[in-house]
Amino acid sequence: MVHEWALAESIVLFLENNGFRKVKSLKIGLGILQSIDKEIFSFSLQELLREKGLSVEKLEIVDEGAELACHTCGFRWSLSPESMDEAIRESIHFVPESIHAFTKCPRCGSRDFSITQGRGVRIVEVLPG
Amino acid sequence: MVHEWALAESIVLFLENNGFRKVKSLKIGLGILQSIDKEIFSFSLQELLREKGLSVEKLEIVDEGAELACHTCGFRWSLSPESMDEAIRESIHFVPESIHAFTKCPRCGSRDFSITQGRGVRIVEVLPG
Amino acid sequence: MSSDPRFHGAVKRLKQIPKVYMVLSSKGGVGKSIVSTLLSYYSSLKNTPTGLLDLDFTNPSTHIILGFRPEELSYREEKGLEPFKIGKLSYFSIISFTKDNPLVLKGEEVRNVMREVLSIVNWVGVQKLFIDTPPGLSDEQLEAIYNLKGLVKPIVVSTPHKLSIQSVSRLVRILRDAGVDEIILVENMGSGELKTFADSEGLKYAGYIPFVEN
Amino acid sequence: MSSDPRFHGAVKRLKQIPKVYMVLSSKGGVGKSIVSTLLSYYSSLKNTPTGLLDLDFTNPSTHIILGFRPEELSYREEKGLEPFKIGKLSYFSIISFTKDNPLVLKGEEVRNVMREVLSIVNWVGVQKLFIDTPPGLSDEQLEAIYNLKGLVKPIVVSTPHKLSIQSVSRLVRILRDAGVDEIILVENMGSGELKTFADSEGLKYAGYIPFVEN
Ligand SMILES: Nc1ncnc2c1ncn2[C@@H]1O[C@H](COP(=O)(O)OP(=O)(O)O)[C@@H](O)[C@H]1O
Ligand SMILES: Nc1ncnc2c1ncn2[C@@H]1O[C@H](COP(=O)(O)OP(=O)(O)O)[C@@H](O)[C@H]1O
Ligand SMILES: [Mg+2]
Ligand SMILES: [Mg+2]
Ligand SMILES: [Mg+2]
Ligand SMILES: [Mg+2]
Ligand code: NI
Ligand code: NI
Ligand SMILES: [Zn+2]
Ligand SMILES: [Zn+2]
Repeated sequence: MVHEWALAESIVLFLENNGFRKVKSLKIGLGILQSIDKEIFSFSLQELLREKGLSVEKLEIVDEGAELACHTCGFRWSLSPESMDEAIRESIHFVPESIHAFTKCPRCGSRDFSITQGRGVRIVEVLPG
Repeated sequence: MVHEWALAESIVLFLENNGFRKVKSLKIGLGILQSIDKEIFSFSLQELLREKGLSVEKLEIVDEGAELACHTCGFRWSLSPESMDEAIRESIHFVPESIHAFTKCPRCGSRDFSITQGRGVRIVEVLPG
Repeated sequence: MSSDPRFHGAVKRLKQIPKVYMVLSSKGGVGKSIVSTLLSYYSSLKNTPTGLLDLDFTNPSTHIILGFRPEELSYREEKGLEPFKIGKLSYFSIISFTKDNPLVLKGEEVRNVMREVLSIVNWVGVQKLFIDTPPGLSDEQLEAIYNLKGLVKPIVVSTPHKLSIQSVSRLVRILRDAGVDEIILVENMGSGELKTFADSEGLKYAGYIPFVEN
Repeated sequence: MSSDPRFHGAVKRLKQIPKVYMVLSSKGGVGKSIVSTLLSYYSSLKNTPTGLLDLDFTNPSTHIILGFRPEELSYREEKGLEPFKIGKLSYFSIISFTKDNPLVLKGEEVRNVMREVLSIVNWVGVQKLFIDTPPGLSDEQLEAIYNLKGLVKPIVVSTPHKLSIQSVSRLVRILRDAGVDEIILVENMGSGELKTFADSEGLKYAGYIPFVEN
């Protein structure tokens, strides 16, 4: 699942384009819905930071639980990728919104729901050095 | 501009459908974008409450300033209906989103902006009696 | 939902109309606007007080089909907005507010406009209301399918083309999942080919409109 | 915008492609999918490494026009996702993930999918990329017009029909307001009628495709 490289690259481009050359601490959240390979992601990130000559003193990569919320009945539920079919898991790995093709609200059956948390990769915090 | 009656009716239906028969305090915000006639609105509301046999001990109707925010450049600005053409004002009076047909971001020209505040009528607070 | 007062207003107004049809198709260009305009106009000619509501805010076109310029439409305020009268047809489109200016609306805003319009327009006396909608399967359709469920009957429009049928199949699955039993199918620019499709999907086949040269 | 890392990834990838065309029309059914598929396929036959990206998530149809079932499409992961190859055409559509399941996305979600896809698909070596889009003037189009401005050139598709021309006029005004100078117009299902319209609006008229009986 080496598209993790591309996910890491976006983070590094974000730092570069925003003028962060020395970063004191960088905290990245990985939404568990996307089943990111943390090792590959972290390796890619460090490679890319080195290539670009950016330094990050403290790097933290944390998992974020997935939460869905129904707009029709208000129900909230969580999902773990382990419970899903391999093919579905892979689809969601690439595009988390694919979940809409495979799940409905467990209470009312509505497809009008949102991923409120744990969608994918995000920068939780970045502190300049 | 007696469509204010319909706006008040929605408020009363909301109270009725949610089982509020005696209300201790009701606070309603009127987004200034919509140029609601506060007197007519308040009159309609009181008429409708009486008709339905609902009582509201303390009724407060407050103006809310209009604020727009551009999604392209981040600029925020406010708008007052007085500065607008009569016809445009009337359009916005009926459907506040009509503003999108007449305004662009004053900084970057983008039509990708939102009304972040002061859109129309909303219930700010309702406390059961 | 129920925390939005306008929703309660919209439900009340829709409930007062015996039959409300929403013309849907996730695919564009299949004839939703033509079908909703013709059905409503025809119904009004048969002396049934009928309404036509255009909810395709970015591409309002029913007024063009009816032959009106935006400036010609007007409404009377009377405990809400009274629709414009075209013979016996009651008509509402926000084109009369936005004129021919481009209207770019994000999903959330589209829901706002829908609720605002449904809660203020006063279809007094109307027995049948037809609602035209934009293509897609986004906020407008979600609002209609989930929040107005039970209040509106879907009329799905499709051409006999493969792309259109596939798009309609997906829409039908969503409607079924939402618990909608009765779905009407109108075949446009065809010659009856979709009858078997309708039967196999359990849709009520209303008939076809042939391709008309102009 | 710039606080979304994927946006930076998307910009980098689009910048690496010499020519990126986005096929737009706020009206559905005018032939966006046909035009984007034909243009990209034809370009690939002329030995230009070409890409086709389907961003019409609710009605993906380019795979049907190309003659593929969703299961037949696959991608290789290599510092991103490498597109599917059809001869010399590089192709990507999320239909390979969602299969024929209905996909209902709210506006904000559509933007998320667009950014995710644009930041992970690796169009290595592609010289021309054509992007198919859904009808409307909502989140997808806003994202393309305002956030990808300068990176993509719009190709607007219209039929000679009045409803289509009016819809295109509104879209052109929005593009102009956004500072887009070069707009290409493709006339579909016509016979050259739109040349004068193109000239009067300052659009680059690319030619017309006649109505083809099947
Ligand atoms: N039965 C028909 N015969 C010929 N042309 C038609 C027919 N139905 C629709 N059209 C044309 O097809 C185009 C799309 O129709 P429209 O009602 O605007 O579709 P939609 O509202 O689904 O986008 C219009 O140009 C319309 O005039
Ligand atoms: N030049 C043409 N001649 C005949 N039919 C066409 C032509 N272009 C498109 N069509 C048909 O019109 C319909 C709409 O085309 P499509 O490319 O799906 O439009 P869009 O992507 O804009 O919704 C399809 O059924 C397509 O086969
Ligand atoms: Mg239409
Ligand atoms: Mg859409
Ligand atoms: Mg298409
Ligand atoms: Mg839309
Ligand atoms: Ni991967
Ligand atoms: Ni009024
Ligand atoms: Zn639910
Ligand atoms: Zn701006």
